[in-house]
Amino acid sequence: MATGTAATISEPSFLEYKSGFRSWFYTTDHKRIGILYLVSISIFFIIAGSIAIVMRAELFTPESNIVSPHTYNVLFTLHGSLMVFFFIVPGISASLGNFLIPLMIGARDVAFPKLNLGSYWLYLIGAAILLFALLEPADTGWTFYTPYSAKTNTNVILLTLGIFVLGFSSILTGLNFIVTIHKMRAPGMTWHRLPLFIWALYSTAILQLLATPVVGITLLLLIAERTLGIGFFDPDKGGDPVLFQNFFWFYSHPAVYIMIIPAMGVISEILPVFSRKPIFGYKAIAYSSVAIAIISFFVWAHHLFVAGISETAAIIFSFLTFLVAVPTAIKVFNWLATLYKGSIQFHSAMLYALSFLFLFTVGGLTGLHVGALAADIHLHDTYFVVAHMHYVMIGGTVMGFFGALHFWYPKWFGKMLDDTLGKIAWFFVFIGFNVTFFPQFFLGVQGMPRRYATYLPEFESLMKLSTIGSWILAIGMIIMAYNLIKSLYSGEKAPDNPYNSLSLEWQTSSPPILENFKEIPVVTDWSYGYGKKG
Amino acid sequence: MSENHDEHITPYKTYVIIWLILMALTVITVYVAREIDLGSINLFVAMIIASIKATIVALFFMHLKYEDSITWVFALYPLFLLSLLIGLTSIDVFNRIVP
Amino acid sequence: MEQLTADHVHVHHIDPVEEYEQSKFGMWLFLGTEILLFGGLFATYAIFRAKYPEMFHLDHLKLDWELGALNTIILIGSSMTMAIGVTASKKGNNKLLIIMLAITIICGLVFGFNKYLEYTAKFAHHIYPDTSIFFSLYFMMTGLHMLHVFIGLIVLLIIMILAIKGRYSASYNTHVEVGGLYWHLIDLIWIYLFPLLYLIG
Amino acid sequence: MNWVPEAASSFAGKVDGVLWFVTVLSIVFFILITVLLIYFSFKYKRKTENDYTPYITGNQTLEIIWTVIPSILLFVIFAYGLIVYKEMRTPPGDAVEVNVTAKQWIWIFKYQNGKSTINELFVQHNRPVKMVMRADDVLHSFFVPAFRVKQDLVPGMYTQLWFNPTKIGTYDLFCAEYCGTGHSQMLAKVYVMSPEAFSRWEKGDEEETTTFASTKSPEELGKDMYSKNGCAACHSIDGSAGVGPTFKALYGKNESLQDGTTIEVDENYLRESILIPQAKVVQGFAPSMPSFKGILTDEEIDALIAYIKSLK
Repeated sequence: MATGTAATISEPSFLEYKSGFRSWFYTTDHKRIGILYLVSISIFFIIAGSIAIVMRAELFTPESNIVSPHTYNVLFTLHGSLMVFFFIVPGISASLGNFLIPLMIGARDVAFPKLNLGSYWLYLIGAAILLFALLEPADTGWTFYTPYSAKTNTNVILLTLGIFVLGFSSILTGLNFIVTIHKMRAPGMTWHRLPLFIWALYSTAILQLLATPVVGITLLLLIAERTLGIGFFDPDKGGDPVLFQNFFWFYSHPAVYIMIIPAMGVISEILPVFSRKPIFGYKAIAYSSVAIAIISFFVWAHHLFVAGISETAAIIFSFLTFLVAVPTAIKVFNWLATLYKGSIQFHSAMLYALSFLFLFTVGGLTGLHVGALAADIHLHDTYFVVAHMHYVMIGGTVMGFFGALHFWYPKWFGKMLDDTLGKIAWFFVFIGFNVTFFPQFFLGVQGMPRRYATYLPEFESLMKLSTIGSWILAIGMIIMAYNLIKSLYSGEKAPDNPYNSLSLEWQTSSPPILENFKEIPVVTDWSYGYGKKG
Repeated sequence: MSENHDEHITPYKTYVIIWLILMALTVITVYVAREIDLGSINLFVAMIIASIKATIVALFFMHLKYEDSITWVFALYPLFLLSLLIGLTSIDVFNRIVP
Repeated sequence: MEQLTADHVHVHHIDPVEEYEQSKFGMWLFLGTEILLFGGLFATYAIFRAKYPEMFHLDHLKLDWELGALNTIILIGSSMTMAIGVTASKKGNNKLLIIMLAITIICGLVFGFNKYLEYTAKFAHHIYPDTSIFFSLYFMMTGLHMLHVFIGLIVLLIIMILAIKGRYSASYNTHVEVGGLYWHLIDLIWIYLFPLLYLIG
Repeated sequence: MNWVPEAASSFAGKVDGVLWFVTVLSIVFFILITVLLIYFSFKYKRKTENDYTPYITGNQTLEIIWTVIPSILLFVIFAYGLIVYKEMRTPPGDAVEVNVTAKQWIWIFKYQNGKSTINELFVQHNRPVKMVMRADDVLHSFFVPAFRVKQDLVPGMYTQLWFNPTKIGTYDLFCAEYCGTGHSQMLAKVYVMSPEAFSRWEKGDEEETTTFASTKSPEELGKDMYSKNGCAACHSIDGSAGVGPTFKALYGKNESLQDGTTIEVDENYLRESILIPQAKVVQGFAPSMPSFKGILTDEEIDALIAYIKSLK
């Protein structure tokens, strides 16, 4: 393990050393920027989540009675865009990644601290543009498919412009992380000693860096189509609407992995600590992250099996899609094996990690249904896809995110969370989530199309069940938010290393001092050396 | 640069030679496209010449020749992705069934 | 791009060599992003050229290839002066660096001016971005490239001001190297745009 | 409750086969993982702070096993899906063609004998049909769950799908690709008819019995036309605002048009608006209504006007 770090340090922590508006919004400290991201994405998560509650309430009955169909369309567009671009893509990567990468690799900051602040400002600019866009919100769905997005009278330009700006925020964050991980590791922190969370964020950063520009130019072309009248996607001008979908998913499929890989990294950190066992198959997990990052570029058109693409393309993409399932399966089995013969502690963070394993498995396995060509034709654009996607995104990413919040909370804020309250919240979240989304698999198989403001009466009972689930989920979230905020004030003071973890971020004070470590640590072993040898 | 930093400094003369080569290639590409006109393989020839030029610029002007392997990886991987974007999209666009 | 080369105010513990290596690597990563940003347009070009070869052939004849060739020569020339500037800076020859940066900037401005002439000539002939797919591509590609030229010029201008202020020496020239990389990329993309649009359409 | 909708096409059962195959495989793996997860969680629950835990870092054999077995299974799923897909995508040579045009937010079907219908697709039992489809404005998607078919309709490009209906009955047709405000109202019915009923319909008798039954008053007929032709997607009958003006108390009302003039809504204006919707657009509404020229007969328009007049 690392040496050279003092357990107790009398210097003020990064939270205390300076206060005031400027000390936050002009900070180049990666930890403060991480907190800024955390607060920002939480705000968008709450907004987008509330929108979802309204949508589910509207769907309680088949008719349209709370909001008009147009408003409903606006709501699901906003829900999707906010959740994807403002919450889940920057989510774990920008907030936890910023906070943890330098701490975990034993550096004092990221490679380009000013650029890091610049990325956050870009995020804010994107958010500000979004606020203007809300004056006349778009109704295109978060995928902005042409020709509808080129024709609708609503404000598509501002929303896409906001996302374009956010894209650059994401690109620069990824760039920063890659350079940091390559060039700033502490002495002795070899690639095969890197925590798996870092491997995950490294893979994510590659995707952020190289997939995002393609959606950037695509949205730019959409804006040009609406303003200058260029016609790459306009059939009346000789363009090809399906080309837009190809370009869009060239980013947006890798983006799914931008969302999920960091959560996989979180799980790889939480499981060994609360099982007190080394992670099983370190190299397999690390390399499968990188493999996913590479293969995920080859599979985008599996979103287009019925969009009018050629059969040849559909067959090739279906095949490649199944390839990307292999590294994912490998990870799940390795996590499971980590539990074997461990000493498992049901901390609230661990509960989220275990429910990740459970829910992500459901999400992953139902991915096989929609990857298989014949089945996808029936399931595409139905609630089955909605359920599958939410099982991966909430059951996977958000569970990982919540787990990370509960796990690293003492490190961020120097306060312990109320673990009992955490477990109660987890219970509601877990039950509520399943009640909301599991019925949607059946709805989808029975043919209920997605993005419907009104629906046929035959779907009513399952839709009602799903809506009731959303209320349970909301209760869980409210309890959790209460716990997170309350503990800031009344939480017990956290020790430096409450879980006896071996990784570097726990070897400094909680919360860490401004420069992270008094002296840069020298790493002599990997951070999963739990258990007794021999 | 400090002592431990063994960096290659390209002499001025190299740049001038490279520039002359690039100029020559520009003339060739214009000449081939406008005067000889090879028809269907015009595109092919023009792209080969452009790629030679781009490689020279990257290797010498941008000093890629002296960079470490990880820089090479990140310089070439985007090109691979670009070919993937063009290639796989073409498989779609040019194989669609017309009923 | 200025931000890429974070200077050592907050992070006083980073030594210039490390910073140089990091910034250079960071810029290479950024160039990868740029390639894929243009990549979307190159892919669009490839697909529509294969789909509408006649349109591309007829429309490309309306472009002024001589002006395009002139711009190619100017831009490649500016790439050379930039490269010479980088070497000059590494050798500690600040005066030569400033001269080379000045020539590079002038070349960039002339390039921009030629583009302005070209665009106005097109508008005078009632050729706009929505005239045809080819011209959509022409305006989007050269427009995005022009945007990069502008950004590059601003970067080089800042570097030149800093050079005049004497910020660079044989031991510290990160900005020059990194700014140079960016400028070469602009050249690199033009090397493809020129034949694709002006010569073989 | 049925897990899957009724299987009413020749390949529906085969698609269900793929679905079941993947589902059963998934359940096997799901149970394997969940049981192990729960078993480990409780078997190895922490007893003391200093529990003994072994230092196990991995196992080459296990890694190979759980790489190779899933890979093989995944390939099998791919191949199975592909085989059925091929059948779903290859229409038999003797399939009857139906032209489908989708526009916001109606389905128009044109048959080889020159007939055309809106939001109602008539097909013959056990005779393969091939849909040759295009969209007029934005993307739509032809989705009949009972037949397990789905295909997007793309403006500027023809797409196709085929099916062989194997059960007589009425089935729902959905638009599955988001297409704007009326997306969830863009529904149609597919009628699978016996050969006798189908040929009667083809000869035109069916239409009389369904739409112009002499027992119905013009208002009632108009009401049928209103719901059949997708008017409801944009025009409400209860006074609430939609994509287009409401039909409630529309007749006799003075509407201000986009060019600033006012017009009293009479029979001629209603008729013109149905046939040439873009001619006089009411202020505050987008000129997005499709023309029903050649789709509705004069009698049908009369009935529709009578219905609108009846909505006071």
